[in-house]
Amino acid sequence: MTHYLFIIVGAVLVNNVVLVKILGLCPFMGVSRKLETAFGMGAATTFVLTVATGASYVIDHYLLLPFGLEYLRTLSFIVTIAAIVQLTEMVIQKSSPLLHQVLGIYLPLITTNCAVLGVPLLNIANKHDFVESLLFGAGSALGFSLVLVLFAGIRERVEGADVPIYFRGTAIAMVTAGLMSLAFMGFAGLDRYQ
Amino acid sequence: MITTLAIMALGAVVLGAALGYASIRFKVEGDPLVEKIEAILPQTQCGQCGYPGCKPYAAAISAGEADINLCPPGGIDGVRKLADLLGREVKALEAEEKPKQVAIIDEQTCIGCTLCIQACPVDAIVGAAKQMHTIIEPLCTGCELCIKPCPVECIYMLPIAENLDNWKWKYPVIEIKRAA
Amino acid sequence: MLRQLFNFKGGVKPQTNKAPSVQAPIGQAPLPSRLYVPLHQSIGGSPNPLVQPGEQVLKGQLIGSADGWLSAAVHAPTSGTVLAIEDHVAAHPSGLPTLSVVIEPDGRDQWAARRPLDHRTLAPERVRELLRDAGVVGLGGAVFPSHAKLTAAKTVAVEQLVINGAECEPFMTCDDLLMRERAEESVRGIAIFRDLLAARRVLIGIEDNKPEAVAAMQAAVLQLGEDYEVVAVPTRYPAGGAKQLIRVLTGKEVPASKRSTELGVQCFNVATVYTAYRALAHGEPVISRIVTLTGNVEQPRNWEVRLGTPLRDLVALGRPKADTSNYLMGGPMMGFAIPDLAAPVVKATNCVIAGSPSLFPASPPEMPCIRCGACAEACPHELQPFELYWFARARNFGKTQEYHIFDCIECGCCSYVCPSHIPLVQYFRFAKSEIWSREREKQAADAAKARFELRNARAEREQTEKAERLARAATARTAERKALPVKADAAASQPAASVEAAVTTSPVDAEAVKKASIVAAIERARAQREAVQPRNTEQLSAGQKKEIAAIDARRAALADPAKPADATSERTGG
Amino acid sequence: MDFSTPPYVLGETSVRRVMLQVLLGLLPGIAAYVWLVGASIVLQLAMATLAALTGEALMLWLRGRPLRLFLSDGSAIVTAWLIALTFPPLAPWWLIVVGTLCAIVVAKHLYGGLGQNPFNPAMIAFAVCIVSFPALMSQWPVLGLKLSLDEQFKLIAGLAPRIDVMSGATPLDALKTALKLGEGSVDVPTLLATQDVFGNFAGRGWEWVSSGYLLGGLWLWQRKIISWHAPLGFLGGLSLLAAALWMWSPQQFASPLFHLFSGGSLLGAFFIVTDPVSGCTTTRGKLIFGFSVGVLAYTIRVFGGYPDGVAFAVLLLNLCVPLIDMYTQPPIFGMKNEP
Repeated sequence: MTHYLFIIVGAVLVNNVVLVKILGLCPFMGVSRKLETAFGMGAATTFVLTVATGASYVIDHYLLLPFGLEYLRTLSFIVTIAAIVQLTEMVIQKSSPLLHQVLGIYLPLITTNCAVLGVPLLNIANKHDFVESLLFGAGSALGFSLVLVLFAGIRERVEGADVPIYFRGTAIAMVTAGLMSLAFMGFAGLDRYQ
Repeated sequence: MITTLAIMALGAVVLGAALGYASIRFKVEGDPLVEKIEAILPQTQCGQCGYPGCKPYAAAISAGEADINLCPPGGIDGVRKLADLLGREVKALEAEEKPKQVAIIDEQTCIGCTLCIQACPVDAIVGAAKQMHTIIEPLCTGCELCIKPCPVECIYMLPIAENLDNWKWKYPVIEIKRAA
Repeated sequence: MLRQLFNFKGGVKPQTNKAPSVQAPIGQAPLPSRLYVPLHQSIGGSPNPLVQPGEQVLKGQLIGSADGWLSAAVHAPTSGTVLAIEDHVAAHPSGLPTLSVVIEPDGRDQWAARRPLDHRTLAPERVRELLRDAGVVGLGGAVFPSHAKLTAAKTVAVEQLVINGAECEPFMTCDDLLMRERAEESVRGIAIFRDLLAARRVLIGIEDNKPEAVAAMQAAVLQLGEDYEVVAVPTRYPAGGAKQLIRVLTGKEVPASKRSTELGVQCFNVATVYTAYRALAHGEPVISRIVTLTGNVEQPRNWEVRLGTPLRDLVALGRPKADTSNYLMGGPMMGFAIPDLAAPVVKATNCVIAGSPSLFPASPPEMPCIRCGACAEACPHELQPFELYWFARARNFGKTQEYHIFDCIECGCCSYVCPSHIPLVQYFRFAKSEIWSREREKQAADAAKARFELRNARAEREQTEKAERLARAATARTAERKALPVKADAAASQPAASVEAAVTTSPVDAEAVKKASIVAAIERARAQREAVQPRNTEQLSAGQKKEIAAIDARRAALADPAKPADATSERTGG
Repeated sequence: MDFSTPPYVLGETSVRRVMLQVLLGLLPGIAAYVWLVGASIVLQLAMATLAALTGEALMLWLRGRPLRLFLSDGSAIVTAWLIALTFPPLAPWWLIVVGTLCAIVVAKHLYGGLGQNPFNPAMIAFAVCIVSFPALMSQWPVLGLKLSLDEQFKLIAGLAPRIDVMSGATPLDALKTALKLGEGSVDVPTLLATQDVFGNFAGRGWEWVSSGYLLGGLWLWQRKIISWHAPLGFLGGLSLLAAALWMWSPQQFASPLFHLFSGGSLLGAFFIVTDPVSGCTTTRGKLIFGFSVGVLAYTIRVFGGYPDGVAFAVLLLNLCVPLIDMYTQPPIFGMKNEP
């Protein structure tokens, strides 16, 4: 049981997909201007990522490995993820047009969100079984959403700050992301304690 | 080779079917966003954005055909609100921002041709043929559409003066600068 | 008479500085040589002028009638002649003009007919009307028409009527002196409001730094045999804010989104009560008020001043000291610097303070907010002023509303305690007026949109109607053609042709006439425009005039060599 | 015409006064520190102050802000002192300069200077340096090391070799290392009793420095410069977690008292989690903020990879401040019964 806990804690905090693995920076920078959209993006990514890790595990184990088609891994994962993203997009467009408009180009971008492809591949590299894969996927997605929301909160506040003119906008956001990453280094070593 | 093809084909069929079903199941009709955008636009109906009125412009923004910084009467505040709604970057206004103004008809010169009445998009001009026309100031949106049609050039724009009703508290003077 | 008092959070204790102006009794300010009575002296609609320039008016005569329900009438403060109805600088931080009635007093100070009434014999509706027509408004400074506050909520009975004599602003003593000297009339006035609201209990709240006023009011209540409670409340700014006083006396908290009557409580300033009594029992409308003149003057004192008296005349009564640099209207916490002493005393003028650099030192430079939270602790409405400031500064007005900016009463406690000396209230006022103005613009835009859509619909309808008409005409014609036998053709052709000719000739004529008239009109217009003097030629120096003359001469010479120089005279001479 | 705005009377308070009192509050702790390690800490304080003021002046000049007004507000000095007090007292001079400049230039002025930084600058300095120079940041002078002023100066200036006379560790680090090396064969009570670096109830000597901070902090609270919420939350979070684990297994975990008086606990409680700029501002927010910092600090210092967790815990909670503040807005006047 603690083993699963450590997988989740590790994925959410210690090896945070954005701040430590430096994956999925595109939506991290792009959809963090407002808290509301950050919540939406976090939810969407969490859903896609969890489903994608499960689906890719199934594909990998029951389709690719039995037939010795490991070389098709990346390709088939991308196709699966793209389909899942399309589905999510349609659902969001139906249920919340505003969120759809706000997420804008970032929603299709989940397709090319390196986190979404990276996590299934990491799963395989770490030889996770199905449950572990799902937990790792969900944990990574939660970690992504967590830092996205925290980052959006900070950015909303910094927007009102008297930031030097050359650092306004993306520049100060990058600095903030760097300092966040620094703060997250404090978790180092927490996933290895027995 | 054959298995590879078969597996990929199987994947394609399954995913395609799922997407096809979803596109029917989650079909979206209409665009509720247009109304939200239109609510931000100042409704001058001036056409300075290049679209015939505020609604067409809102539709164009929603469809991604027009940028959000084409509305001079809305000013930079309008751009900011649109950017906020749509999650886009705030951009500088395409055209110059003017102070709010109203049109005034020089009643000595007016010949009562009704051309300006036809041009006014918001029914802010009253008058009849060969009668002097006048502008109902509170209704005028300052769109300037009546200026061109006037054959005797008797319409001019006047910035709205500050009075006790529209007076606003000013942004506090930044005292840091004074201390420098 | 001990009752349990409640507490409001926050507040500050600035130096009260009330002692200098309570030494002398209320004085009668002399008649000035001119009175400038603004028509708009209360919240709500601007009254309509009822007098003409040159007209004789009597003291107390109605000169501006209430415009709608939420408005209050304005009266002539003395007898004399109306000189003009014109724009005059307003007693307002902006120094912008407002429509005012200028009266030259004749010195006789002759009253118009007064009709004393007993409110108990009148229908409540009639009493409210009388109060409105007597110009009774809240004299604490908000100038809200009192009659509009005198209706109980439909579902909630008025439990308590709070009479506000707290007067928490530093320097200000006009209510203190009023209660000391005119306690009886004030207490009598309370009955009017109590009866109109059917209030069960009356609480008179007075800050405990005014023991004389408390004693006077208690004596008056005893003498009149009323069951009102006079309560001394702890001195802490802003205990005299209506909502704070209600909280202290009744424990009820009135949010910005509710009326106090919805919570079964209503609050009036003691001076308002006094004027209401004068208006009904003596038939004297509100034409004067008590104003504290204090600060950097030789003779601080309270004066009963006629509305419309220029502030300059009032200030002269106190003999300002030499180093007086500015004047405040209202107290130092919520008042404003008077931009022009020509502005008149109005119903909102409760206090005029002469300021000097030593009395009101220039505020230290504004530093950035360090979010220390001192303002939140001082805020009597328990807001988070530093958050409001953060968003108001960044012009993020939506967020300021989320943080309840409209619950801010602008009492100034936050600015008072701010270690960074940020003019917080100023930021909040800025944000509020921006939000209001946007609200106005939004309404205007919505109305414009409605008109635009109506117009489009109309145009469309006209087009379809025209098309229908044409279609109908066409079908009618074809039907006619079919109906008419061929033999009639020949007979009919002759007159038809003549008619056609007439039709074809007359439009041409009409067109020509129209064109000619338009051309003529355009010519006329041009001539008119040229006759109008260009605006920027009014205040030219002699040198500039000469230069223009020379240029025009050259131009004229080019246009008509036969006539040099002369042609210019018409243009520049006029 | 006077453009000044109401209110026309102001209370007697200023940012400078607040900062000055915070500096005064640090003095008891500093005094104990000097008694413990000698004058080197004074040198570090001076260097940090100089670096901070220089960095501040440079940034103010670059940004076209009034120099005198902001240099005299004292905020840079507070940051500098906090940095000097968290760094090893014999660290080379450039380390503290780099840390201080990071704090002033990056953490403070890139965000607009005083009042606008979302992260605590002093903690940024500590985190940057411990991540970049872990060895230098964990070399604490061996206890009882009485180097002469001259030798201390040489060490700081880098003129003398950094020999093992100073390869000591903080009491927290010592306990952690000993437990790790012992692999279950040692237990906390014997360690505390036998090893020289541990004193009466925490680290020898360090417990008195911490007591100094406690004293100064209580004074600040009494002066109403800080409120009790964040410190109490912090100390509560730290000691509750420590007490729970200690009661569960006294062999493996040190007592809450030990944790309270070790590392940066008390300095953090009264001078760092109380920073109004980067901390929470609502009452409930302050409690949550302090409590979470306490829990995280304990977790990182006991289970994590760094000797002390206060800095990282503060930075991590700085991240959450906007959200905590947003969701802990107190009800306003008249709206207390509304949902």
